[in-house]
Amino acid sequence: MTAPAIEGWFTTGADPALLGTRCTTCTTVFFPKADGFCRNPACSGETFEEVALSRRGVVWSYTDAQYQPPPPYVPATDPYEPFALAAVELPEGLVVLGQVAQGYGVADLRVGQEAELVVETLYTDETGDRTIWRWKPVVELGEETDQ
Amino acid sequence: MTAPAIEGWFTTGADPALLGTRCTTCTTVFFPKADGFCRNPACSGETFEEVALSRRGVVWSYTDAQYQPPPPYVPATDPYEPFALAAVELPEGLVVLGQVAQGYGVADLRVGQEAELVVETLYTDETGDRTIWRWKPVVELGEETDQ
Amino acid sequence: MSGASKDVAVAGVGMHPWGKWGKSFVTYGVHAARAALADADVPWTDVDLVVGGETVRNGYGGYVAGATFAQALGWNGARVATSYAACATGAQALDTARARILAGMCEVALVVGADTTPKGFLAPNAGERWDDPDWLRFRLLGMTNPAYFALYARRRMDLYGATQADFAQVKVKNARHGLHNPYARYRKEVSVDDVLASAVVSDPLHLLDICATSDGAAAVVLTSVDYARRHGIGSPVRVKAVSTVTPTFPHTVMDMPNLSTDSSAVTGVPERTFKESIGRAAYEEAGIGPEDVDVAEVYDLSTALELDWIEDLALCGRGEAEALLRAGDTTIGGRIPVNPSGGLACFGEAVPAQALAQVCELTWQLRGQAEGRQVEGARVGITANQGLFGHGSSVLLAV
Amino acid sequence: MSGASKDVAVAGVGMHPWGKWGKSFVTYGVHAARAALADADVPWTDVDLVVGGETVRNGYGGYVAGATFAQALGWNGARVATSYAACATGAQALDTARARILAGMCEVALVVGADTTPKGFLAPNAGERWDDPDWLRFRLLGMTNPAYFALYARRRMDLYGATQADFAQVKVKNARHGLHNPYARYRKEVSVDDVLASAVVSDPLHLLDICATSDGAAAVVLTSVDYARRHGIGSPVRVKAVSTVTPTFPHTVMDMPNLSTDSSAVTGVPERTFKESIGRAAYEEAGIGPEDVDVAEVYDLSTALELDWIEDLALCGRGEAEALLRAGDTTIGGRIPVNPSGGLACFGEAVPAQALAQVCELTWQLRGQAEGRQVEGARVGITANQGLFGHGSSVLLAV
Ligand SMILES: [Zn+2]
Ligand SMILES: [Zn+2]
Repeated sequence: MTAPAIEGWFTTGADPALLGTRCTTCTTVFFPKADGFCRNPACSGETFEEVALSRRGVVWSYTDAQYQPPPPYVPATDPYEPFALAAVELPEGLVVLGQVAQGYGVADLRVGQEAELVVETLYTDETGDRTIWRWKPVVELGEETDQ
Repeated sequence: MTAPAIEGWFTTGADPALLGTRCTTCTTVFFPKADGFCRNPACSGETFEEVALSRRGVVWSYTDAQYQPPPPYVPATDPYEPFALAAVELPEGLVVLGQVAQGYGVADLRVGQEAELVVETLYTDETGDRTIWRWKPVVELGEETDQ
Repeated sequence: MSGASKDVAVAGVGMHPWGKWGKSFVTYGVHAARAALADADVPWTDVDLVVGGETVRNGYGGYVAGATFAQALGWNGARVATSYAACATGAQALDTARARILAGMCEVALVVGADTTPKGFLAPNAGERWDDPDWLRFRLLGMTNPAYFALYARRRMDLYGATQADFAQVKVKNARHGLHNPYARYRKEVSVDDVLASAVVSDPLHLLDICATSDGAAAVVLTSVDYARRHGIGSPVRVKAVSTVTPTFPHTVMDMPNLSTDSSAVTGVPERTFKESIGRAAYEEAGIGPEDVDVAEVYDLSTALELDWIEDLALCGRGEAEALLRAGDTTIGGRIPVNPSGGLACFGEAVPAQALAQVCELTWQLRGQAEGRQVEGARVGITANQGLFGHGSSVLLAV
Repeated sequence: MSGASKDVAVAGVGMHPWGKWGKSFVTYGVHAARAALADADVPWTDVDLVVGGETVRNGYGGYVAGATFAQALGWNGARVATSYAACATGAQALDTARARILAGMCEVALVVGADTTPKGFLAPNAGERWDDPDWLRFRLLGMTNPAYFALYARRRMDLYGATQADFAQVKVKNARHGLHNPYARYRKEVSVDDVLASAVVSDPLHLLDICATSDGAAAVVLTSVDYARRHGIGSPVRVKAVSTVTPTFPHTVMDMPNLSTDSSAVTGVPERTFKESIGRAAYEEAGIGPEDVDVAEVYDLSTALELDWIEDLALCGRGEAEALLRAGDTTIGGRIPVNPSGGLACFGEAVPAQALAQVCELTWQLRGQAEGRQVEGARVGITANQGLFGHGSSVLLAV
């Protein structure tokens, strides 16, 4: 059975999106979801509504993991295969980290470039595939290649 | 094979004794062994010699453990059997905790009473008996009973 | 430095009810912080220092409690600090805030302590640690916390003629004190027979002689006396002293989690025991004596320890606490009420919050707001507690 | 409060050499403490406050580091405190001591930080912790510490034209600086080619761009200026400022170990980033500007981070640090030498000791005692570091 690696952080349909919360008092958006108290110091709000974040943003920076990270990271393959990471700034005014979509590496990235959210398999355990959000570089028209 | 539950803290011969250290500068005695730096604030000594402590002292206070202590305590028996504990003041001017010798309980103890060090089995593991120091009440002449 | 200029004002206090709520310590802490800010009528954005009492059992967020609370309340650019001192943590955090205010480095400080405690016995972390006394005392001796409390209790019996019924009477008194305290976890009368009928944990102490562990939180807003005045608080409760002294070598009283004491053979025994020196330092710093104290909140990890503390704080002579207790002097309405909040007996222990909860209670007492448990006319209050490894604290408050 | 009265004196400093010695952090800490006391020519029995920098990986003794050091040096009845603030721990401990001195609550304070570090990658404790970002970043993203450093490095490349050779040059410079530092762990020249030939850990950073973890200790004796004068220290190095500010919401720069930043959509972006505000607060408190700084010790967790810090401290404009580096301005003998000690590149990181080690180095520099690495005529020095969870610090020293 395919299931998210973490519950309630993103949707998994055709146009997947991150799920945050919005303070009903000051409208500030939080991801991961805030609960309890609003973290805007000028706001004493304590109620939040779920909100799907924009699926596209702009690359703030990027890197990769050339060595296998230590646990609790669960390697997807044996032997280990390096993957790229990106921090992407969304129109909501926040930056969200994510792994980069399969098939893309740091050579495909650039600060300021557009990226789009996709959902892919992070690792597979005894119950099936565990999925995660990832950032996929938006390649300009004419440069598109088949991944 | 019988061996101490902790290395170098006590001797195990006919007249067992706790092993401490004595600062060679100010002669203050420490148990457990001090090393590195003397803890007398007026002394800057850094060398120590091993010293056997007095085998007899005076009960400072006492209690028992009516419930099985949590790990890393290793129960000696299953089901658990309560044991007594005593803090004994030695002529060296320090108080040392210990379990009370087998066969004695809080009813046999009194603040100010004399106690003597014995070595008994704390628990038994796959390599054999693990021994520990214990305090045995010194019963006045005529009251001695065979333990 | 003149007496007056050493004061800081307690502008607000707040708590989260003690209990087992199953929530994060952050939730409790922010709740208490907001309550204290509301009590002080100070906006969060005025706070220029946040001091957190660390909790060591709640992941990284607990290690950096000050920053965790500051972030949860909303980063406002304030200075931040996190203190740890075992059971004295809250008082240390308070002292850190006080020092910065007195140094002119800060005007409004928020001090917060909160804990989420695991169920069951407090036991050391997993793993073999042959150089850690806190591990060795379990491994070599099976020495639990109640066993240490029991050593102190037994000494009172053998030296001063205390009885198990006396210890039980402390519980009876504190249970009655806490009946109307909305922050207390246990609000139920207890009889001497109830205590004596509960299981003996470590002779001579019964289950009901020993405090539980709880989730809980407490917060204090400290300000300069100047800020309080400008803010319309003319005669605030004032912190007159915070004692955070360490022992003087040789420390000759058996202390949890040690297996032995220092030796006094070479240097002689210090004039005062460590616990006596804690209160003494507070009195000296405040220029206030034990005879001026109207109310005390002391750390009753066990019933018998309350009796020790009464003497350690010089509220009576050594060996006289049972007489005080029996005469009703330590009950609300008596000469020197002790633990009008209900104490740990009614709260259970929440390490980083406890010393601050004592300050909250005394603040309510000195303001005359301790509904249902008010010590009439209280103007001077003192707290006391002791942590592991040479930590202890005493806070002296006056209005 | 006048400028002069906000000063405290650095009466003595001391360190234990950094390395992997396999001993207890207590041994390192006491060694450093005794060295600092000897440097100050102050007897331990004069110390009336001990502040420990907490280490969270060394059992209970590490949680109560202040008390652990006080006991190891011999209980002398001093006040005690323990601070934790991740990488800023040492500076927080220093500030706690400074505040008590400025408040008139203490004359001689001993501040100690020491660590024994585990081998290998720094990874979170065992267990599943689905509400702890420090656990989630590994589990969901495989985001290690070097990966965060690499994000910052890559931004310099894409925005300011930095190259991997520039980053390597920082390492070359710092390795040369540390050659004659008796406390440094690595004392060996490194070439740009050495760095570029080392394995890439997280693009664009090579193994030699990233600092190791070390055992180490540093200690500082702080006194009132009055005590220093009475003690015959006429013109001591003075602590002019300690900045321990938190971020201002929204904190919009991606910060270890978070998975995201705050949103700026509602409130707008603050005037300064968190790291810019750290230095700014120190300059404001000291009444000293970046143009007055002669030498800086900054937290080079990676080579590229040193370049960020130079700009964050306003020692040059944004995006200009590579030009400074290439011109040799940040080398000893240049306009504004950075990390004359050799920095983390030569020391490796020992969390609770690091911020104090920076103060030790600047003290030697400002006294003219930094043999083999002296910044000639240095009179003003600044430090900077950043911890997790909104912690950071900057200490400004002057003679
Ligand atoms: Zn809001
Ligand atoms: Zn000595």
